[in-house]
Amino acid sequence: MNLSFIAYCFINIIFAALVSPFFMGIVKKVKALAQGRMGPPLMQQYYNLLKLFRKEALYSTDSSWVTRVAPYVNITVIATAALCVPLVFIPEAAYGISNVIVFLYLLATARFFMALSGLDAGSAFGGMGSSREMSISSVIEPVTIVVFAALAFIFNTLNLHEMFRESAGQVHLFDPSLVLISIPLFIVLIVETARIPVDNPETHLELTMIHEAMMIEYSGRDLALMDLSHAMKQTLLMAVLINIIFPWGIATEMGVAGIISAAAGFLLKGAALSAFIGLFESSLAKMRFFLVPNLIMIAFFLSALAILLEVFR
Amino acid sequence: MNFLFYALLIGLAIIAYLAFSTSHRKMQALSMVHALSYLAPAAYLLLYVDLPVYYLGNRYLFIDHLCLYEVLIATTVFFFAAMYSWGYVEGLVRAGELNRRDINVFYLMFNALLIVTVLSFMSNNLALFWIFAELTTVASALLVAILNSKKNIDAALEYILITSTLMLFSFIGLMFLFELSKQASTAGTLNWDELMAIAKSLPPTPLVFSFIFVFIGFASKAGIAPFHTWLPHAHSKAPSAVSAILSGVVLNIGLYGILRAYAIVRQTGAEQTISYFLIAFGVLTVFVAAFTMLHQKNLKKIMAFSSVENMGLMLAGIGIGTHAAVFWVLYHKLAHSLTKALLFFSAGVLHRQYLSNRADRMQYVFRLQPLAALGLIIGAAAISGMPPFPMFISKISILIQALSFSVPLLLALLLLVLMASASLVVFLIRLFSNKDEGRAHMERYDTQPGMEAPIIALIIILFAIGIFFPDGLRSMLDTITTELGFIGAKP
Amino acid sequence: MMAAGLIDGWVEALLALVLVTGAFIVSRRDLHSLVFAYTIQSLFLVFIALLLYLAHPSEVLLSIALLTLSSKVLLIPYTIKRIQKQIKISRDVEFHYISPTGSLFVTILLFLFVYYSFSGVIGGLFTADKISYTGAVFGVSLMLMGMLVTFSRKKVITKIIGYLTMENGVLLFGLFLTELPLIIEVLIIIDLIIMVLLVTILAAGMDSTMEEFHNRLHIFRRED
Amino acid sequence: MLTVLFYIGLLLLFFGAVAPAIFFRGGKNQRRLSLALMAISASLLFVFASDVIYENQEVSMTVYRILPSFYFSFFIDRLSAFFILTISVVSFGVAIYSTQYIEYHKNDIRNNILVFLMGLFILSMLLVVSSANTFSFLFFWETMSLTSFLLVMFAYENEETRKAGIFYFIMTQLSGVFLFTGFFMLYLSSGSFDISAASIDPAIMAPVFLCLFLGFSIKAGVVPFHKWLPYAHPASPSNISALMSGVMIKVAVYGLMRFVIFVLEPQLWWGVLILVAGTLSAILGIIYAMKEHDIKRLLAFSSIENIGIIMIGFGLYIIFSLNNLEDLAMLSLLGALFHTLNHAIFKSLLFLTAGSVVNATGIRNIEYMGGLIHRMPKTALLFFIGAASISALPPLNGFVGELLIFQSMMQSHYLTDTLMQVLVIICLAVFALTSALAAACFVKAFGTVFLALPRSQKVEKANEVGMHMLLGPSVLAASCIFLGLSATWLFSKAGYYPQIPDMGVLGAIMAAAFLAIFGIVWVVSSHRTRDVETWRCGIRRGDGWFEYTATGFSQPIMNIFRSVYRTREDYRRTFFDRSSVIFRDGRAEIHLLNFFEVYIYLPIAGFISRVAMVMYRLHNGKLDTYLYYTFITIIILLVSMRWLA
Repeated sequence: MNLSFIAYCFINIIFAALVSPFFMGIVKKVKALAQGRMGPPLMQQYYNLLKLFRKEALYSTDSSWVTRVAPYVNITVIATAALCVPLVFIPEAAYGISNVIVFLYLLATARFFMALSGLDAGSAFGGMGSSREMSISSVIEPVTIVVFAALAFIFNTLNLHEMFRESAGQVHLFDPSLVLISIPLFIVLIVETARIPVDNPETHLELTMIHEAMMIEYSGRDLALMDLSHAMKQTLLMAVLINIIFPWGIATEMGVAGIISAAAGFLLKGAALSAFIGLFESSLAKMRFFLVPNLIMIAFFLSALAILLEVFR
Repeated sequence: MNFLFYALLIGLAIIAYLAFSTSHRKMQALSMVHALSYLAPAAYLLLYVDLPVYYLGNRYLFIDHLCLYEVLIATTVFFFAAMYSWGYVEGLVRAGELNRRDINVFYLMFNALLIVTVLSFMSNNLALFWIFAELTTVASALLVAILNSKKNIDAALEYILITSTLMLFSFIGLMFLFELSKQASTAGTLNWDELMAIAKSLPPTPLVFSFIFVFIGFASKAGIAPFHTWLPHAHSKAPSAVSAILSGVVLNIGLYGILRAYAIVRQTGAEQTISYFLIAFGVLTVFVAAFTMLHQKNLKKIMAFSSVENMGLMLAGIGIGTHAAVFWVLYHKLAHSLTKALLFFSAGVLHRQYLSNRADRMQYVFRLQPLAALGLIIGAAAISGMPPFPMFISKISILIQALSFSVPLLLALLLLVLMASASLVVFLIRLFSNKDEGRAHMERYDTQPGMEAPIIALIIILFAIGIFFPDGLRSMLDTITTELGFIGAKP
Repeated sequence: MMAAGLIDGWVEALLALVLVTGAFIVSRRDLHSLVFAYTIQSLFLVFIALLLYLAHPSEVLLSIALLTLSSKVLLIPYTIKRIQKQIKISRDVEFHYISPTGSLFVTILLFLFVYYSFSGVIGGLFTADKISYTGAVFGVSLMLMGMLVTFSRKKVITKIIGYLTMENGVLLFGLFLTELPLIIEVLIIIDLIIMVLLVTILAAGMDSTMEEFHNRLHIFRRED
Repeated sequence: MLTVLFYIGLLLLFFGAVAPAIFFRGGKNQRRLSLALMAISASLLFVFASDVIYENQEVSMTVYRILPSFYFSFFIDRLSAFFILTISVVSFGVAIYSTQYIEYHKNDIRNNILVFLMGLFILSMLLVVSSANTFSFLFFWETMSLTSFLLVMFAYENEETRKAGIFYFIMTQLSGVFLFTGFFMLYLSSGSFDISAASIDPAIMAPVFLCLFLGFSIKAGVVPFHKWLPYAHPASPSNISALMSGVMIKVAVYGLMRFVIFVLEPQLWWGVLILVAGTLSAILGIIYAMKEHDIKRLLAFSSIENIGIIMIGFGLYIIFSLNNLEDLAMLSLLGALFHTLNHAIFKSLLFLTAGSVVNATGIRNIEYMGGLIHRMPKTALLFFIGAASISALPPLNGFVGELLIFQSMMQSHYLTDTLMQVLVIICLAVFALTSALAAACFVKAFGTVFLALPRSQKVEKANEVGMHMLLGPSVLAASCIFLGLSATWLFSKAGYYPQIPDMGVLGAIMAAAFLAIFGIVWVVSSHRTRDVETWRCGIRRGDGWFEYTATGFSQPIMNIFRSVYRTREDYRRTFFDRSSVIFRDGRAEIHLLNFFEVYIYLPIAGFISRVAMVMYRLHNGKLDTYLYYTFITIIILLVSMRWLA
């Protein structure tokens, strides 16, 4: 392992961990503003996490090691997944870890553990959450894969780093395929991060909820880890979208200046996208659960279209 | 040199003695000796004497390789059946199914059947063969009828009337053949060897006519559909020792006749027609048997139909008529006889236990009669052509020859054979998984060593010949096939 | 030595009579008359054999005539009558698959079938000897008529008469077609007699009690 | 030297198998000895196989000639050795597991028979993959079918075993029919039984391929020939299910690979056929698994899915190699093979642990399970590893196999034919769906079996199984982890350098991240914990039925895919009056239909049964009828005589 790779590991993971709550905060703030409220301060997410870390953890007597291990595994795999998606600079070599499939399956691993932890305590809510999460993730999976396959077709590589590098090197504002892809990619982002219209992240005891239901038994540091990993996941998916559609500014080699400017750039782009997500959420109503596949079909259709475009080009 | 011939005299002496004997054990032992008295000289002849050997003035009797092979198979089955009778027949008597007074009729007919069977194989003359074949019907029908049940008489009557009615057509055919042979050699002949010699000069068209008539009768002896109808009834009603003989020996007589007759036709221009004809009947037979087996409820009947199926397969093999096909048909015959003997012996044990052949009457078979259950399972596996049993290799080879004939034939045979073995398996599964709490404490029927020994011996033999194929056997089968004039690549 | 033409005429007449008896057997219900018809039929066969002997003297024909006379005209009808008395059946009323009038019609059809198939296949062999050809056709037709009886009647004893008719058909066929070696002929006839006797015994078993049947089986056995 | 190892392995296995048949009254210790012999032989064969693979050797031998043309000869190249390796790993685990598992039955003789048949079963599988000619292939193939059939019938008393046995027998025999046909065509074309590409008539290539494809697909359980798997697996003892699902269906895969790659000359449509069949199996298999509540049937359906994945890889191999894309072809074949090994290992692991659960609780329906993680913690952990592996979670082995196949599919833009590209993309989407559903399915399986509260008395009383029953699966679980982490290294040792992530590095990073995060959290956060009750909306200590059951869990997916699950609705209504106006009583039922069974298998079976009934009735036992048949036949023969002659 070379030094630059190790540095990349640290920088990327820590940066992702640091900015994620911020983006969450922006989404919340924008939604609150859209609803005519003040909303929480932008830094509220950080305070929440700190508070949770200090609190005691409660465990159900019916639960097992799955509940106890899941938060750590979750954050671990999301952190590992963060290596696939460079936020600020793209390292030279990455031992092939930046493979899109590794990225997707790391996210799947997090989901797997989360779903199990939902079932572990024997609460009806948790089970419901797990069940719905796994169902939704199953149907979104083909879309995700096809979206990334389209990317692979366009960039002629399976390596996210190389995709980003190539995308950063080009000046293409309106590559039709990319525009087409950005829509399903955005839908994937919405679905994967459990947002309206698929899920409602605000509620805790509605029958409609998915993601929050799974975490209903968590508290204290475990909840903090879960929340953090969720936020990081959102950041990573956003980063994919950003780096493909608006790649300008990302550093393609290691250097302090480049990194700092890239970080600032990413922060800005991320904030903008978060704001957009917040507006998007505010403008839609929660869908009925069994209508979600329709939404996903739209995404699939668009991504398939993108592929066909590439194939017949 | 003339050992086998003298053995026939011994046989006659034994029969004469049996007519006046009273000791059951002695009769049974003598029957075994009788079978051995053919088996041993046959083996000797095989090893040390140049064949064929002719007997009697007009060469009416002879021994060639095919005859010897058939005699060996037949006497082996007879030997085991005689051994099996020790205990089995006594059991029949105890259960009141057989009158004690009829025991020596049983053994008399048993030995008479043995001697006429051997004589039928030894007949060099087609007419003589026909006569002895008829006599085997008489003797075996009596063996079927001997039990104290009207159904047995019914079965025996069915057996006699169907076969002998159809055998009359054979007789027409062979008279016609005799007349035809006069055109080739002035005196006219029905001797196998002479017919083979003049076969090429026989006119094909009338020969077809003659062959079809001859075929009808022999087919009924061999259980070829639609002339097989006597067979399931007779097999299922007969005492199991006799069923084994019916299936393992008597059917072979018919097939032997067809094979000999076809060997003659094969030399002439009628060969193509008859080949198609035999294959058609073979496939029809397998079809009828395979489909009838599915809904059978009677253990011995399903085995009888399995015999029909195998006869059909062999007939198709003969019809294909390449060297390899006939070679493997002959081997299949050996394997089939032994396997069927095993199956019927096992079924006999179960019949003693449950006093019925119906599958739904048999419960807890594994607990009550483990050896018979084992025999049934191994027998069924063997008859379905599973390795390492001998029928695996013969089935494969016959089917390869079927493919060399045509693809549809292969597929038809394969699917029908599959159907048959599936039916058998379905049946056995039902049989073994029967449960009836009311009969949970049924008393075990105590099998005699005489009934167990043949089952064990046959299991061992089946395993052995499935894996070991002695050179002697191969060269013998090769010789037979060549003698019969079937040409082609040797296996 | 009679003239060959005259003999042929007689033989043809007898053949026709044989077929008439065959038709009679096919359609009658009364057992006594069935046996009678059979006896007459066998007698006609004896006459035919003797006539043929006159035309072509050979010991085989003569011995066939003698054997037929002793077995089929005398022994077998006698046995059947005895059995018949024993089992007290005098009529076989039921017909299967075919009615008495229908069977007469089928008889004609059978004759045509046989004629048709023989003329195509083996007609060429008999160009010189027309009477043999007719005899062969009549023989096979008679056989098939006998077979008609075996499956259309219910009682075993009637079936036996059908079988015997078939045998007569074979005999007829043999008389006209070929001459087998004497020993074979003799053996075959003995064989057939054994067969018929056995069937008759078994048939009686079907209709009498088991006890009687087993007693009858012991004709092979010394008395004790 | 190498050959000797092979021979010794086989001999040990043979003795281990045959001893219980000869000394059939022997007790527990004798069986243990037999199983130990099997385990030793498995390890010897493992060494042998890995040597062949890594040294890239070829071993060939002729062992015994029944007849000059019928002989047993063996040829072991890397492909064979790979399957020998697979078999030996699985049978090692199973042998250890069995020492304890089979003793649940107290009947000595029966257990001896089980050991005997199991040994023969393993032996025949080994010899099938080593066979150098079609005769020995068929010989051992049929032995394999026979022994496995008898093993399926082991619990012959049960009603469902009956059905399973019949189904299994017919399907294996049907597979045999096609194999026989294919092999015979090869034989007639080349004149010998040898498995080689020499002198095969190009005209018979396609029919031979079709025959072999059908034959092997039936045995492998490819949709629509898959129906025997969900019957046979639950019916047989779990160690046997592990062998059947883990290895036996792979032997069919071996057969297909051997003949398509080494003997025939593939054409593009073969690849397409295999790819499409594989995709269909994968998706339908997992969709059916989702609705299944019988743990072993669920695993059986999942096997269908995985066979589908292997077929996808193999189909891609053919397509790519015919397009001269050597790298991609290698990648997909490697994926197919590696997935074969992986599936063998984790599926047998799952079957073994499922067997432990079934034995400990006495039930197979997961609706009634739950909470076993507290009662059988070790088994739970082992099952968890299996489930994680089969759900393709990195860095376990299941992930690597799917990764390889995904990669090759996502690079299908190298194909020149656009239609082919579109096909591959469609398959890719379906494959992705499959893979996600598999994860959902195993979340359901693990969650409802092990997590939360028990839902029946029997489960509450369950106890952890004995040491051997943990040891056997542990070996397999360890292999899952090892194969996952060392995959890249193993490939490079064998001489393959696919462009995949370095799994070792990935594993190391994950481990490091885990430790680091754990450490940070340990330092930063509070350590206080408190045990509380699960919140159930105020109801205290509800019973297990409060939680999400298997039915509940799969309901959303069932709803989404309701067009795939055919349902039949039955309404039965009674009325007070004749004109059906005044309603009295009613009953509505919704049945899930087994699509293939209802629309394909049953109609065929029904037709055959009807024909058979007609044939049966024709044999009515009446002499007159029989004579009538013969009469008619003779008349027909007479009339057709002119035509015949």
